[in-house]
Amino acid sequence: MATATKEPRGAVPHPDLTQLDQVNRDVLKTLGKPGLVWWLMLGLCIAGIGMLGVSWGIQIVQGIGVTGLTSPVGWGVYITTFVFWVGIAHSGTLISAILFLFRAPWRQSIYRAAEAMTVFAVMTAGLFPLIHVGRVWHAYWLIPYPNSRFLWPNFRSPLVWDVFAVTTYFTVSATFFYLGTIPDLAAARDAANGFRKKLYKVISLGWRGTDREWHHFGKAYIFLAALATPLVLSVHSVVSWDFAVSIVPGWHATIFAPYFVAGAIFSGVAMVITLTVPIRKVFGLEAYLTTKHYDAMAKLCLLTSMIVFYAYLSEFFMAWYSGEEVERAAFWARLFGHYWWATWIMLVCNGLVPIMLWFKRVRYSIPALFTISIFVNIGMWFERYVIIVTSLHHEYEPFAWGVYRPSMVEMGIMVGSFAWFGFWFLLFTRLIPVVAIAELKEVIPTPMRGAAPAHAGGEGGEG
Amino acid sequence: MSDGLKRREFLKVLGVSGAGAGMVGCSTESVEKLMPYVVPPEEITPGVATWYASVCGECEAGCGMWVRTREGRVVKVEGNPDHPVSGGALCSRGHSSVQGLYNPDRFTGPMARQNGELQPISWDEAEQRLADGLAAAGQHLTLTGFAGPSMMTLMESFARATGGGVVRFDPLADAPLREAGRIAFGRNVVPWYDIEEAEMLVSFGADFLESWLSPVRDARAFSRMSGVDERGSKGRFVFVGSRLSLTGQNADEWLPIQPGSESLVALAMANVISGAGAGAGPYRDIVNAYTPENVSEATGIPAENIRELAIQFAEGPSLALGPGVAGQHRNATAANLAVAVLNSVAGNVGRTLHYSAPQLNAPAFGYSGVERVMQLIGQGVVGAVMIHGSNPIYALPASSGFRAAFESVPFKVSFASSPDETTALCDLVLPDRHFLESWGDSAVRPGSWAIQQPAMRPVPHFDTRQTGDVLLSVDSLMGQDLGAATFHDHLQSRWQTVAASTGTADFEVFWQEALKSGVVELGGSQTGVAEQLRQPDRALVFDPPDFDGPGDLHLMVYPSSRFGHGSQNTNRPWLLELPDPVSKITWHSWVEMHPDRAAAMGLRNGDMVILSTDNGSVELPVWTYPGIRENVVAVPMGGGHEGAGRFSDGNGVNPLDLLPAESEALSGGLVHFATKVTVTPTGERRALATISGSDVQSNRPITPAVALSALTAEADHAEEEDGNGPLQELQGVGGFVPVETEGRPQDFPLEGAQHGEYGDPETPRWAMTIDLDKCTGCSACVTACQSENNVAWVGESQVTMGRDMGWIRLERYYEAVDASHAGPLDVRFMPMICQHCGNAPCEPVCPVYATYHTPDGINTQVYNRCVGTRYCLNNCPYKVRVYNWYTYTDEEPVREGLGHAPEPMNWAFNPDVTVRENGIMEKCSFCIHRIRGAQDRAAVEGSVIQDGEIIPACQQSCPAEAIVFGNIRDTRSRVAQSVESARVYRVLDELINTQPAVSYLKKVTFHDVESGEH
Amino acid sequence: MSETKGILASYEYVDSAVNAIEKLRAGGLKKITAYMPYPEHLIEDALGYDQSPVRVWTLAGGLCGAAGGFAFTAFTSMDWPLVTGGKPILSMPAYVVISFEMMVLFGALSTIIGLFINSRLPYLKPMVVYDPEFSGGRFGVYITAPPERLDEARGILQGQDPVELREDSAGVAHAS
Amino acid sequence: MTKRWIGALIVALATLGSLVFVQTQDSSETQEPEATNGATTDVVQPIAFPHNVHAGIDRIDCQYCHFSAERSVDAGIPPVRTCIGCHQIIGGTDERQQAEIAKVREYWTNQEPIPWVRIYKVADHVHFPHMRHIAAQVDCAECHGPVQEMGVLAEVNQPLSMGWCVSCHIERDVSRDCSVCHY
Repeated sequence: MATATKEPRGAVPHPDLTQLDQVNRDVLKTLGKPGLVWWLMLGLCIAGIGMLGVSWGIQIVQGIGVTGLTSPVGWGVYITTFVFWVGIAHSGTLISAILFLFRAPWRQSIYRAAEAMTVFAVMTAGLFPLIHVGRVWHAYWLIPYPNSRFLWPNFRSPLVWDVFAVTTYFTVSATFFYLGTIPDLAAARDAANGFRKKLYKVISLGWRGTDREWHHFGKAYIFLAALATPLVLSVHSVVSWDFAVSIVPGWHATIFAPYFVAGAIFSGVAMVITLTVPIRKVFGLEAYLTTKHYDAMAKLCLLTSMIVFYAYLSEFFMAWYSGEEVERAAFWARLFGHYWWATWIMLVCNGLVPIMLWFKRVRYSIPALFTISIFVNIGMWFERYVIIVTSLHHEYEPFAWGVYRPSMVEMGIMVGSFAWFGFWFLLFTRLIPVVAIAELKEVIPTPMRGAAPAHAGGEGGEG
Repeated sequence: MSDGLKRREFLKVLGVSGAGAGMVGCSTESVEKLMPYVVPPEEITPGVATWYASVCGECEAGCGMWVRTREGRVVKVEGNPDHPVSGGALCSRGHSSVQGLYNPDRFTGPMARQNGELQPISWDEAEQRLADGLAAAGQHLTLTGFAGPSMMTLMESFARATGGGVVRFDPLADAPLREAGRIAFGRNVVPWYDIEEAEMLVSFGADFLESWLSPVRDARAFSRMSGVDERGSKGRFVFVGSRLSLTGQNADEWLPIQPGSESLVALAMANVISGAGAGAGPYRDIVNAYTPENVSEATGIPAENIRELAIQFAEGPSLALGPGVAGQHRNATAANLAVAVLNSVAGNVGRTLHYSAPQLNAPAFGYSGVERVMQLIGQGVVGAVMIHGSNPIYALPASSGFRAAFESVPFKVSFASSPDETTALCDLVLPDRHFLESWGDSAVRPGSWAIQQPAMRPVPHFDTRQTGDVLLSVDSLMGQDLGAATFHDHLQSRWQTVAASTGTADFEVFWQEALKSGVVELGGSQTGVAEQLRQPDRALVFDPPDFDGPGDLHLMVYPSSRFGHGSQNTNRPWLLELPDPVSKITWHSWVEMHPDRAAAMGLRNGDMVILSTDNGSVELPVWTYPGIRENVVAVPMGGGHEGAGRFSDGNGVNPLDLLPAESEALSGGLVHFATKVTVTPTGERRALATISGSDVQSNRPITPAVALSALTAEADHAEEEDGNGPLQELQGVGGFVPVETEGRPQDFPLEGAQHGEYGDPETPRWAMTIDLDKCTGCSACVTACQSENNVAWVGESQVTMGRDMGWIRLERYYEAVDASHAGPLDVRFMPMICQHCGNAPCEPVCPVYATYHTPDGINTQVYNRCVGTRYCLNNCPYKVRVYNWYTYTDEEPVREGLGHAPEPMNWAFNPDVTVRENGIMEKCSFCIHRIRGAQDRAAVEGSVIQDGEIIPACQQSCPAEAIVFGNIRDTRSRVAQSVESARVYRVLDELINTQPAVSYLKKVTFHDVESGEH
Repeated sequence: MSETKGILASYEYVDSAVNAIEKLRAGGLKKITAYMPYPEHLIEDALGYDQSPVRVWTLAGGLCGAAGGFAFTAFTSMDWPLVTGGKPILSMPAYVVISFEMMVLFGALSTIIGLFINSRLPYLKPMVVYDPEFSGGRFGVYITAPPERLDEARGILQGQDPVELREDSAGVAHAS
Repeated sequence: MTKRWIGALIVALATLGSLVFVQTQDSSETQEPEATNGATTDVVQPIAFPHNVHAGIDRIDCQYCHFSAERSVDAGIPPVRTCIGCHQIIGGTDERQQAEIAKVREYWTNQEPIPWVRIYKVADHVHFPHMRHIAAQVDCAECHGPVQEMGVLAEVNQPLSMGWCVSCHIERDVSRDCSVCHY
């Protein structure tokens, strides 16, 4: 970007890229005619969305009772999946904004896909608060607007915080995403013809890449990044407060905000790996998504995994150390109670499996990383399931203890949400350059005819 | 809510009650019709409730009730405070009578069997057929359950006039008790028990709190006797029996005796008290023979326990209650006699029980009567049988062969108002009116009479006639004359004599007074007569009877506390879904087994087993229960109906099929406890439809108790127990400003909340205290609340999932789970309702203010604002919020087997309370509609609401008088005074600083409570 | 201004573009527009930019958002005071969350607006003085000058041997 | 470019539409669908009862017919006996009136209730105690409009929406606690 300094040549992450316009050629070819595989997957996703629609329809017509939810477990798969998707969203912003501010060298080629993932993940997460309420036709009451009842929402409720946090997060990350794509859309426009040319012409807002455009673009981008960084932390903190501000043993913990943020990045990075590995293969972008990148992401995974696992342990420790009967019972039930299996899946997938990432060979083996990332995704979904369900089923009032079994409808909607996400992501891979063309050019050698001008010497030893 | 007509259904009833039937169903029309009266009844004002005094017809106890009607439509029944039996309270069965009245499965009119099917016919034709049938039959018999005195006399005189006989039959007859009374004192009656007067109570298996004699009155008397008073004295209650019924769970001590050995314990006690029989008069030798040492082996009770018990028993005014029907075995009469002897030697006769003032309403006639009927049928002399107020096909053991005998009768008539197993065999059905629609009377004891009057015009869906009227018109059709045109005349003519006995000149005045108050006390039943024991005139065997049948497990078939003998009135969702007070299981039947025994057989809760005796076999799930002897299994009556209605059919099994059809030799009562049974696991499992998540408190101060000895000590350091001082820091401005309050209920609103309407110190704070030392766990409050607040029933599948909707969850914890041997047994009852916390965790998490705190301190729920996020449910530590997972209140169920309110059941909706729909959270509202109603009245009349003027439904119906409600800001109010008790505590308050408005008074135990708290 | 004309030169190398720009500016020809496939500092520096005013937009938007968010929550709870959970009507800590989110939201949106205004986006006029290669690998320098100085400018541009040089009259570019 | 404008248009319409939806939701939310939306004006009553004659010309007090308004939550619909009390004597001036009054007498002779069509109905979850409003000296007309001028009764000047109730409560500084009306 405008202020991003060049990397010293030694650390160039794309050794086999020399030509600027080669980047355009390589990347823009991904926008070509989709193959059969793509169409099949799209069809699959549309089918999944259909399932989601039907399940939701049944639930609305008959009642929320078609779920397995019951007293005392008032929240289940829906909220679990909601938190899961919000978590997924986070790594996108992390990679695009935070790594940008920290000038991480390996960011450029993956952040576009990660950001797209963010936007679509939030779109998916946004469905679930609507799905899980009993009277969705009144859900708009959570939005503060002047109405004929003189009533406002209750801003003390974390659910209203959620509304604000998630909508803000969506707006900002979508804006951020779009802003970053504008120059590349212009590039696509210049390469394309026919309908696509018209389309890109419109959505690239007539970008020409003049000095003035670049100048302000750079500033705007860096400020958006600066805003998005605290936002991403706040959003998952707010989500964690849905639980932490309650008095449910197993929810009411001060560690939740950082713990959730770390978990979010953990799952998000894993999801980035899961998504980019196929893209890399299908579009032949090995030159762009190099093993160096995956190594870096794996390290990030490892770090966050350790944070998360530490959070697990400290939760159990505090439960024991507090000496508080109810708290202890809740966590004992978590480990050895009715839902022991979920807990152990969580511990294994999020705590033990990532230990393999200590080994360089694993970090540099794409298939291994892919497999591990799948494990992490599963583990993180179960983490939320464990937090929500096991805590609720074993609360203060022993006589009111009960268990919850998800119903087919819930499962259908949960699976459907993945289809909904996949649908958008597939469209993305065909409409928008999956690698940031302009930004990538910053990290490949600048074309120089002679020696650099004297006053530009500070710009790293080019030439 | 979706349907505005549910709550305001009455608009059509206006038309109905104003101008007869016809306007039903306009609720389905798009344009709503207003139906004014033609001629308005003086006493009815639209929107204002009208009350009628009447008598409950659910069981023989005959509780006086007040019937609440709105616009000529019964919406609720409550106890009549002036009545000697109910004393203002009512049991669940009584409350559910409303669902009997509006039961959609009632006969829509008279029916006659044509080519195998019951076809509707006209009343004239029906009565003509009956007349002809009886004329043709020659001799006919009337088999009747209990009925009011006037109805009995009418039936008898009708039988006399038309050449027939009347046989009374009740599956739960107390024949052995009466016979024992005759042998002992020459009085063939059920004595009047003054439990209140006793300080030491011993029940030999008599379930007087649930199914025996008069549960509501006895529960009140018991709670007064056993509840600790301000002087710190408390009556002691010991239960002697093989299984702990609900009554037994209320005992301070349990002697789990060998099946059938009550007489031995009773005689051994008598032996100790009477000095080896010296004081036992004619029973000297018998009593002498049974020393505690002799019997301890046969009873399984150590001698010293019996001795100790006997000494306590001899001390003050005490009372022993004879074996109930549950333990009615082959030597039942002897057992009752033994208890009578015990009472006699302890000097209780004439002090705490009175043969001179017997209970007229106790069920009397046992199985022997039925045996005679079958005999006569067998001889072919009976041409017609009329069934009234009973369901013998269900209520008699299959082995009795009554079905075959009954089928062989040429002309079978039933007066049942709704179909059951017996009407399925009848040739003619003349549906009687529900007791809320009909005239009648009851005599509780000599000199105390009550009138049963119709509280509404007959429900227009059902073309019924009161059997009394039918008999009279049939009688005249047969050319006879019983001196009355209608049953109402007959009733009045009988009451003329009653009036005369009081010496009132103007009968009209007397009659009106009687109707208003609902009860007439003539006095004249003299008590305090100490009868002397007489020489027994019959051979008696006091030893435990032999139990025939295979296996080594004694089968106990006991009356359900929800259904009684359960042959009638089971088709009621409120009762079916009411958790059984002991097992907390709804809808289906179960077999109770001791955990050790079950473990030995590898059985767990919910494992299906087959019980089989020589007489039959049934399949049902196991429920392990520490309150039962290892060699006994127990099954409740009332399940397994066929053709008794859409709700009750197919729920559970009818255990009577396992019993031998045998009457006790001396008295002729049916034996319920006579056979052994084999238990065969089927390998199947089923999820129990229970509301119990756990039977133990897991070291949480949910229901702490205090030992009687420690009670006074506790009073001293009561102050420091109000221990959430440090927690105060946690509230205020989301956690910043400490609030100067001890967090007592009366401290609401909190300092931080002094805004707008909340600042006014004049606003009341509504609060409640529940005395757990009095609560007997009878669950009457649950049904009362359900009836008052339009609480939906949800169906078996939903309860199994944990979605029951009761606003009161009557929790039952075992403190000393090892109750299988003698010693302190501690069952704790906890009516858990919304605690209306000052710091309600549910409130701040609601995104739309659907739940919040009213200025008068109620944690209220605004149904129509609720979006249904269920966050409040998650965050409620007491889990008292219930959620409408489906719409359970439509006329059609959303799904098969879900709760719904078919016509005319939806007439029972309380117009003052919103009917909820799918996706809405609800919970106890402190009966806020009653509060607002009182405030409206007060505002209009310019009066001030007095303490006790507002009574929520639960308090109103509590037989144990355990609940007190009122404005705790008013220091003179009962509730404000009750929280001054040393026993007061608030659930989980010290743990999470919720500061509830509901306070509980700790249960008081005789044994020490370990670790002080629980 | 029909007589004003412009010349568009496109280069393959950054330093040629930079040199051209510096020479032009040195010659007092300052009406320069540079085109680049990615933000190249050498060129930006050559053009001598100072701080972008966009940041002011961000600040203003953020402050408005924060203040507005807090005011709104406070107003709504005073508008119909309802006590929940024994908490006061004005539960400040809760409202901080809302005002924070509003700060971010409005800050971001106003940043975008600031960007569009400052960089004249969206650009709706027909793109004549443009070459598709600029989004690929080439750098462009477009100079507009009064006719009498055009030759001088052309000379400077030619001096860095451009890939292509285009005359432009009244906004209509044609190769020369 | 035109595409962009179309897009903008669509977005604008969408927001507008959702707003309209929300607003309609609000107003319909607090009342019986069939009882409002102006449909009440063209309701045909079984008897063309002219409120303007009874309440206007004859100056009969509202509570003479709506007898329970001052002591009950319901205002009460006059029983046929109340009608006949006067109309035994009063037969009407022109034959149109006579025809209608004849109907009243017919209902009386058949002892049937008159199936009036409901005009005012607050939703099921709203409790409106007439008595308190009478006691607070709220004039009937404040809610029901100038009934004494209405030949055919029509719902006037408000859709019984919550805001309408609340604004009056605020005006008179009486409690607007939710649980005053909703329970």
